[in-house]
Amino acid sequence: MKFFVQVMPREVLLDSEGRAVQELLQEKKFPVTSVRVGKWIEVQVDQDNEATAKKMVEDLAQKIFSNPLIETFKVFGDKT
Amino acid sequence: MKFFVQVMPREVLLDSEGRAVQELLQEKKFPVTSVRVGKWIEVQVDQDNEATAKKMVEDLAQKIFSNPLIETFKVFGDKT
Amino acid sequence: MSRKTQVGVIRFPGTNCDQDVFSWVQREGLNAKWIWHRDSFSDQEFDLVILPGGFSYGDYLRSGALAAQSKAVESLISHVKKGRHVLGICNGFQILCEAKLLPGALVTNQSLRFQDDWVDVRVENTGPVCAKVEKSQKYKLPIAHKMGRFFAPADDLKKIQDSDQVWLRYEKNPNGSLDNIAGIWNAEKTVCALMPHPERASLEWMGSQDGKAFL
Amino acid sequence: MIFSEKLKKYRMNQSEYDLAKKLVGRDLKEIEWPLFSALWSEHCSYKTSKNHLRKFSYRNSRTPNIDGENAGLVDLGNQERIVFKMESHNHPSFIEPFQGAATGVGGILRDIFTMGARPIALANYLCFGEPGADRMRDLIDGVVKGISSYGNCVGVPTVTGQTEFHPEYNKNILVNAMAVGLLTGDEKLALSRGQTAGSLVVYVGAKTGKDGVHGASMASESFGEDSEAKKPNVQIGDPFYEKLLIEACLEVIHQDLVLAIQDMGAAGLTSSSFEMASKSQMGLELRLDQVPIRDSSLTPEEILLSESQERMLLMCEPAKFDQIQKLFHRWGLEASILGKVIPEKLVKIYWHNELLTEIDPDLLVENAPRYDRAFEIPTRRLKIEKQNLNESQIKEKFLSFFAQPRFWNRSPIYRQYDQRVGTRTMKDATQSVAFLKLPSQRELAIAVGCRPEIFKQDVLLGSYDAVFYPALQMAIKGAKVLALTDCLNFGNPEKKDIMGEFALSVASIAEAAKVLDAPVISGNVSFYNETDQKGIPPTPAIGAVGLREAKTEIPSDQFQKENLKVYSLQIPFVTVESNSINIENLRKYLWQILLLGEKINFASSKMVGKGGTLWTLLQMSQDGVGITLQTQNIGQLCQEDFYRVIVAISPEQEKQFQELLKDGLFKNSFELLGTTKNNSFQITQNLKWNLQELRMKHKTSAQEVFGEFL
Ligand SMILES: Nc1ncnc2c1ncn2[C@@H]1O[C@H](COP(=O)(O)OP(=O)(O)O)[C@@H](O)[C@H]1O
Ligand SMILES: [Mg+2]
Repeated sequence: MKFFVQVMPREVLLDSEGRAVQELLQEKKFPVTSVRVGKWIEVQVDQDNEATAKKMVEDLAQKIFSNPLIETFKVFGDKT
Repeated sequence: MKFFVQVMPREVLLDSEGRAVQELLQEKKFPVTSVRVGKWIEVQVDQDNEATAKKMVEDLAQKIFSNPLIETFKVFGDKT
Repeated sequence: MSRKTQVGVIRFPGTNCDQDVFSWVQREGLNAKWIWHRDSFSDQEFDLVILPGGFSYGDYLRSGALAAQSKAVESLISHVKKGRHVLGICNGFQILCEAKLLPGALVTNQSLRFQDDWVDVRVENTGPVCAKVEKSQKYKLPIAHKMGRFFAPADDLKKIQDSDQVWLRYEKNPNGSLDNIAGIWNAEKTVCALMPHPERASLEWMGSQDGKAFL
Repeated sequence: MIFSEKLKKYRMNQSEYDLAKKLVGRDLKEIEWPLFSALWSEHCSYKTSKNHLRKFSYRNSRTPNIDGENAGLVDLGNQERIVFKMESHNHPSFIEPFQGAATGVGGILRDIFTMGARPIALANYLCFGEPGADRMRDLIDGVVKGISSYGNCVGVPTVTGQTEFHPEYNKNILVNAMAVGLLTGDEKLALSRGQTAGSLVVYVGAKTGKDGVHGASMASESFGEDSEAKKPNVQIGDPFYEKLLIEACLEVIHQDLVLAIQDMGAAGLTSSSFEMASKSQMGLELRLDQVPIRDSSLTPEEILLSESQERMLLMCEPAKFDQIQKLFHRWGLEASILGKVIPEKLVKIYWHNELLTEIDPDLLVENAPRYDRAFEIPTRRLKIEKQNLNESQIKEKFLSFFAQPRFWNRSPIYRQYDQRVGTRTMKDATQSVAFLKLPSQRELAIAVGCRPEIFKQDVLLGSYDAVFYPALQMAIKGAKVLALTDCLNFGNPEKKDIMGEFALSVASIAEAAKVLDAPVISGNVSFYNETDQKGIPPTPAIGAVGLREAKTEIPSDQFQKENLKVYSLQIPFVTVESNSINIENLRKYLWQILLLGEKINFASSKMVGKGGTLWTLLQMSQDGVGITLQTQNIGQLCQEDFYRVIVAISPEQEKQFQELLKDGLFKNSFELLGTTKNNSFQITQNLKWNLQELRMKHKTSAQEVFGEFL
């Protein structure tokens, strides 16, 4: 069973990479007003029960994949 | 107009970050069979024509957000 | 009879300042012992545990995030509960934040680059760890990191400031650290960490000996 | 596939195929094509260079002959031995700068720790094109980040290097990395031979993927129309894994668990297994289906040719395998048995019990073709014209330097490298020579050399200079050069003039090395640095290692104190007066400098380099203490002399210094330039600058590429 975890920096201040890309694009005159860069994590789980699996991925996302001080996360199932 | 770009390490190449995370989770006995780590980029575009905007984001995704030698990307619109 | 201070040095996969720190501890006349990341240790064993710098787990996901999940860090939490001391250096600082033994987080330098520099840090508040370090004094130490920019949400930062948890400040901010912070304490003043490397400034020929005061 | 297409795919020519066929005694089987292709490639076989490289055979008592091993060895005495080598990763870095440079560092490190030596330092030699050239900014930034990310993470300090910018590298950049390793006490030196029949063949490290398949033969061709098609070969490095591999390999070697070990570099498993078999004149059984793979679609051919990173092949007694495996597990790594060593000199390759081929390893290794390519020795000679500039010309020239990439500040490069991990670094990349503290408290010097702008005009002089310049840089710091490594970067050797440049460089470097008693103990050749028929200038980069035993402080490149007397000493190597080259004579001067340094404490010292004396003085003033010149001889201040040394000494030692000079080789060629002074950069009454402003101007000079990272 496959899950996806999206992790985004909480504040603009924390998104150095996003800001750097944004500045670069604006300097090059692209009509881009904002760029934010986060992570996309694909997790393949060996577990039949979808609810249990999702619970585990959410747990991992909260404890390991993201740091709540600086990031937010969302977990998606394969269908969503 | 907002777009999302998902950037993932190319399948055939090594995803060193994914490997490290996967091995740690497996050592900790999580029922996880594979982890892959990529990027998720949100781009806000100042452009009314959706097709033009999307074309531009696809271009950026190819040239700036990803390195086609080692990564693949997908562009999503706000609705998808 | 005073016994020699027992110092444990944790090695994670990817730690690369382990030997440097170990030798430094021995040179300063203390007893050094390795702690392997997969092992637990007793909360009676060490007076001080040091988490050295490096790239534990390759700095993947976020620096320190994966190491914070280790057995050794589980034991470290009990060690801290017993009031025993901990010093984190560079990646050790990052791990302590990820393990929630210290407030805040370390994010990518403003330059988005790895930086190898000499910096001067000023001591703001002292405590029982690294007790030889003197308040208001300046120390010349090298930094070498890509994720050394201290960050904490506004409330947390205020708490850190108000409860004298700021340990060291950069004289000249090299990486965009909030409030020029180079090192902090936990609220109990038993755990401290800094981004610069005192062990790399502990002999005459290294370019500075100011790091000696940190043991 | 028709035969001619096959030749093309495997990058062999008809006569090579005919030779292979003759050796094997029949047409090649499918699986043998990739084997011959890889092992007979220029990159693996040195088929063009081997006959010339014999000139580097000179050895002395410190340098035991262990030719054919992964790196050369120098015995420093006091139970300290070092191994070092330099290697190119030019082609991969041009295709993908970050991964190309990173895996270059990873590869050279494996050459070092495979011998049981702990890597203690990295250096690099980089040649870029004009920053404005197509892709160049990204190439520069990517290469530096790649080196930085890999070296820093594995925990080996990058302590020195050299960076050149020249339009002739616009389409062929050079990325050469050097690594130095240390063996202390009775730590075992590991070799790639020594296995006995019945030993197990063990694969350790990362799993095999499709990355880098055909990499070796690709690096043996020029870039041209179809380089787009070569893209999918990118290798991905993982420094974290390499760090684990270093620790695990050093442990198994030092616990005497392995008989032989070799990294999987170019042409991966093929080259390591065949070379190990050939060197020990024994055979192997190799079960390709036992190779740990990342991707189940891998074919036997791909497994043989994959250049996936961070993998090693070792041989051990069967009884020791369990211990090895346990140790690797401790570091989170796998060890898998691929087969065993057999007495018959045959490599037998199996795929799920099917014998794909059995072949004598010597046919692929020892019997690779050798080419005595035609060459024409270049005769061009540097014409040195004596400058005689007046004040305003000096000013104009000096100020023009700041804008030229050649004069850019390199600190945005080396500040991205961890220069101090390992706590051995005494002198970092702010100095022209890096120094590391050895356990015996002696000091190890490392410098790289090769100035392509000289090679363009004079290959002979350039080659001597590539050796002597770093040797002199060491001498003025009190260190004696001990041994050299090289990375010979050239264009297409099938062209007579290029081959001539190569032949002359090798011969002259070998000659200079012998004169200095500093053997060339290891090296690497990179040909085909050519795009659309246009090649690079000859660029044989040299890595030099030296030793300093003095108890005194190492002279700094920069002035540290006011009121020091600053002298210049001219070595008549190629002088304006006589356009002659005499390297025997040069050695005498080098010794004289070493002797002077034993009697007089040079507070600061630096060799005059690009931009002549004036620019060198500016570099020496970078810490804020500058100079007020007294000399009236300013006409040649911007002349790039071969060679001029600048030293600063205390006024108390001035008299003794002068006497020593008058009694020696420098009696007619020394001069007092001036006195050090805070914040001053004064040439004459009319020609002076605010040093602070000049320093700032220099500091920010590379902004165009590195932004505001100062
Ligand atoms: N690629 C590199 N890697 C590490 N250090 C470098 C590199 N390129 C240049 N350096 C360092 O920068 C310093 C200054 O270089 P350069 O401007 O060429 O002056 P110098 O004439 O002293 O060699 C050198 O001492 C060298 O150690
Ligand atoms: Mg130099």
